[in-house]
Amino acid sequence: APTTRGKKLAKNPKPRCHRKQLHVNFKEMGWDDWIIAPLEYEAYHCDGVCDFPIRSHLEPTNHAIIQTLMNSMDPDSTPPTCCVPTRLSPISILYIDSANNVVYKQYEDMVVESCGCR
Amino acid sequence: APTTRGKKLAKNPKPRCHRKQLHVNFKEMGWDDWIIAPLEYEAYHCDGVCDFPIRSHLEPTNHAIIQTLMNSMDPDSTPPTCCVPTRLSPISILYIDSANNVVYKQYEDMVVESCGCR
Amino acid sequence: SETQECVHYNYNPNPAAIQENRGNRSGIETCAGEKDKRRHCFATWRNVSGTVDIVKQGCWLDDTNCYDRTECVETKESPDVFFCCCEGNMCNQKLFYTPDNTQAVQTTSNPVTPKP
Repeated sequence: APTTRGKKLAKNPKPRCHRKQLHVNFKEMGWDDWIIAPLEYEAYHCDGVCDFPIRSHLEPTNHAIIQTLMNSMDPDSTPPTCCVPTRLSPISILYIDSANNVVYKQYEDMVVESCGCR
Repeated sequence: APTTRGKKLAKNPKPRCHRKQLHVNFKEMGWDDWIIAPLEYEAYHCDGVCDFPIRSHLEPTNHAIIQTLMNSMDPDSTPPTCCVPTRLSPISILYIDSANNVVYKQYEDMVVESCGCR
Repeated sequence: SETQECVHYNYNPNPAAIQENRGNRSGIETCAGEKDKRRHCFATWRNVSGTVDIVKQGCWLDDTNCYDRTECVETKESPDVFFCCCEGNMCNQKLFYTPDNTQAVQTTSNPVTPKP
């Protein structure tokens, strides 16, 4: 594989931290016995590497910047930071409670809006 | 290795998400040309697995609970959530700016106070 | 079409609530939500021996299951609790029940209008 100053270029480098689809199906999870709606929704999730230097749109904390720098200097001593949700949004859910009442609720932090390195 | 109902018990299972030490040395990083103090500090970092079910002290979001459940049902379709800092604190830094002034500043999010699965 | 307002109805049979004038409440709800998100209206009802009992109506957060539905239609085959969602101001005023297996041509699904 081609090298740049002795550092082998990975043949297909893992993509950088980004948002990916994650379709949640409450019926398949067996939750349709209490959830009326929705029975499925798009939740997304975060995946990909947090390599040095972390791009600004990944909104690294100061700690993440330092940890990433230390990982790049000595990968064995310090693990890389991790690609996780940095902004989430709620969804509406209608469900039946234990007293058989129909309840409407907004569940917070159910959909990933953006990912970052932390 | 001993098994529990067909599921092989890992010989030394990776520890669950927790806070670990991470000693930062600004001198080794070559930052002592602008940082006066401190030249080193304890930043900690987060490491370990986020397996199902996520313990409450790891403060999972609703999204993290669902992603972890889906990962436990089908590891190939959904990655696990990641152990990252959930609470950080600042440190004081004295440094010399480009105009050679001595500047005092509190840098936010420099020390990991707690870790969680996100 | 954008949804800013929905019919709001909340069936609350609790005697104490009725006493404190918090029984069934109906009106118009202005839908809140993040700016780059779509908003919808919803309704849910039960069919009690042929009589339709509306349970709740109101605003519903961004949900792909509700996209581009100008009418509020329940398509599931005799669910315990009926549910529909739609897009457009007050689109949850008229409710329809059109189980999937009925011919699409059945356009005469009777609107289910809430009891006064």
